[in-house]
Amino acid sequence: MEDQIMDGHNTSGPQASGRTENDTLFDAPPMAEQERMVEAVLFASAEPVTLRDLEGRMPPGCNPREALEHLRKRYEGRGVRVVRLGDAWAIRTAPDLGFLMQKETTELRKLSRAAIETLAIVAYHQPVTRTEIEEIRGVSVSRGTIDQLMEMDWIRLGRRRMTPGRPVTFVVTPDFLDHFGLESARDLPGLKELRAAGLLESRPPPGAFVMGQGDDGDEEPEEQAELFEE
Amino acid sequence: MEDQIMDGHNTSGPQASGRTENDTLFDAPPMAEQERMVEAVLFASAEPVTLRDLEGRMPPGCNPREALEHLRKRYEGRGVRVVRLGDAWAIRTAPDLGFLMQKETTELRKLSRAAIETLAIVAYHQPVTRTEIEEIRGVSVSRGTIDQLMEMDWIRLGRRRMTPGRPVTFVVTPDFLDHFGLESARDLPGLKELRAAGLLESRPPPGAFVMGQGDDGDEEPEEQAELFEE
Amino acid sequence: MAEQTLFSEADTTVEERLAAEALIVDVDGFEGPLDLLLTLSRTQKVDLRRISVLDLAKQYLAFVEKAKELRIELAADYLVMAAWLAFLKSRLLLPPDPTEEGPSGEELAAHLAFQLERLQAMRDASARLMARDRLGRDFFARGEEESVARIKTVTYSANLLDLMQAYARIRTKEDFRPFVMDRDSVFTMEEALDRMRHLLGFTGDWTDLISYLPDGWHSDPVKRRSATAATFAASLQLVKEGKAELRQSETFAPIQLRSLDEEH
Repeated sequence: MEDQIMDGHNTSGPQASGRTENDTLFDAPPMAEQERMVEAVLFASAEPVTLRDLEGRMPPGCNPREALEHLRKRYEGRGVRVVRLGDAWAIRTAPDLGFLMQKETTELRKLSRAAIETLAIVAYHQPVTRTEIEEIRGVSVSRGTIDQLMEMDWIRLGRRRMTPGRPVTFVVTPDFLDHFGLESARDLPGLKELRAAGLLESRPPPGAFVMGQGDDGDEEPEEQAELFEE
Repeated sequence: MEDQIMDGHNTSGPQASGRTENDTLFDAPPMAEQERMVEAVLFASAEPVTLRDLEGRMPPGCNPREALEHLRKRYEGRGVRVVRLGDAWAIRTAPDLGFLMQKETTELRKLSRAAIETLAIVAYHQPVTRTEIEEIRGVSVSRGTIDQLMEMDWIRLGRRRMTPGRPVTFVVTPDFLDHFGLESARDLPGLKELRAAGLLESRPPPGAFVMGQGDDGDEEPEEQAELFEE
Repeated sequence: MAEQTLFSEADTTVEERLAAEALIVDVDGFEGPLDLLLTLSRTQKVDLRRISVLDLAKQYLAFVEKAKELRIELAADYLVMAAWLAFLKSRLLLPPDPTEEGPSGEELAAHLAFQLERLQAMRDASARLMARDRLGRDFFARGEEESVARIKTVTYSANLLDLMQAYARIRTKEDFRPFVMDRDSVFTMEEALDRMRHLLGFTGDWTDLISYLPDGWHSDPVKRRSATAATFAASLQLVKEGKAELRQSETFAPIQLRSLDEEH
């Protein structure tokens, strides 16, 4: 008891014990308040909480067992329940609503370097052909990388280029914009801005291209604009 | 339940289409049930859940917005609260119970004065360009400051300003709202007073004597208004 | 008057003088001239909307003067602001010149006052913002996220920074490529020296330097230039070593070389 109450400053013995007695004389918070406390702790804790742990956290004189009982009753029939797991307690979703929880089990994986680079090129240069991506990256782009990005619905096929062979082009999708918090791909900062933000350490090669217009100056801006409107 | 989950994956044609038609024929669950669903989903997730996400997860015909309103009322004065953050909703513990949560407290990253001021300027003046931030602070924004705020996911790129140079703008994120317990950027403390006092205007300096002038002095007030209104 | 409370050493208390010095020495602690002006404006003890910009300009100029006296290096921004304020001061004091173009002193002063008020407002706003109840400190998110159904969806994480950095990496790859000289058309001085040491013994009398150029390095101008330079430098080295001597009859005349080595 004493440790919880005391603020850590060790005062002399008799005084301290005197205070302990005083503290126990304070009224414990009302049960409704205790219930609130238990509710907040169970919610925020990463693990089921034991009664002892609750006692340790709550002000002196509290009765977490009783508060838990009230809370458990309150949640009966609700979307979540207060459940006992061994000697610990937790809030869990009602089993009949488990079907709603599917999204919680996604596994996060880091996108490969090839994929993120390819994605960046599509975002900055769209519409862009596979050959152009390879030219910019300086290495060939594996079929799998493009497939993966398309499967993730971050890039999709754009219009065919009106050049010999009529190659397909790639553009980014609304999902992509959504994921990266962009209003449009045109909002991506250019090299100059990246440098200003400290994301780029080196200086541009002479005559470096300026973002937006890209090195494929033959792209009509209308085409790009059009792509984003739909 | 499984069926809903499977929606994305194309199962055999006729079956799938048959189900879709059936689904729309089902009555939506009663509101009390919808409230339970929303409750379960919000409880299960640490991140705010968007209205759209809720709609996607709940059976067809549901009205999560209304269910959320019921739920919010239900939790008024309790140990946890239903809070709105822009388009998203979350359950958070009541601030007055923070003292119980020492265990959960995360070390808040110490921000420099420059970073804090820059953050406030983005929040109150959004969408705002880098030049405007510099004009308000009277000093240039250091390389790392914007970068750091973006990394923390408190600010993000907004729309490009439709002025010469098409500078990028910055706006605050839902994470920012979540962190500071704001429903929307309109709920920033003192926003109305500041606007009434004209202190959120980007007034061009008179004449040629421009201190730290921006290339994009001409602000479109509509744009800002739009952002705060919706 | 205001600047007196800051700087005059005659009738001020020790505390005031210390404060004034602290202000000056701590000039690095200010985030630029606007921040300094805001601090100075507090000595006026009035609402920022009713501030006397003229007094403020005087204070600032006095500050800059004092800093110069104390030999404190002021950043260029501070001096630019000082020049501007001096101009503003003269505009505010002198009767308006009807022939002069541009905004009036009052307009400029009003804008400066606006800038100060706006900066102060943002400072107050950021303080209020940071004082709010904050996630992870005052209120908390769900501690234990639930995963019920076992449907494994793989989500790939990548944020905007990753994307922009990847792009920056590709676009600047060239910058990081190690610098490689075009070795094909470069004849080094070492090579020239080597060659000449061998040849020197065989040439008894004055010989045109150009004849020492290696075969195949005469026609291509790039190669010829490099070989000539290297051979010339090598010949200087040989002269320095006392193994050869050089002569040139007049400007732009052919340079000639002969061995000094007695044994050859």
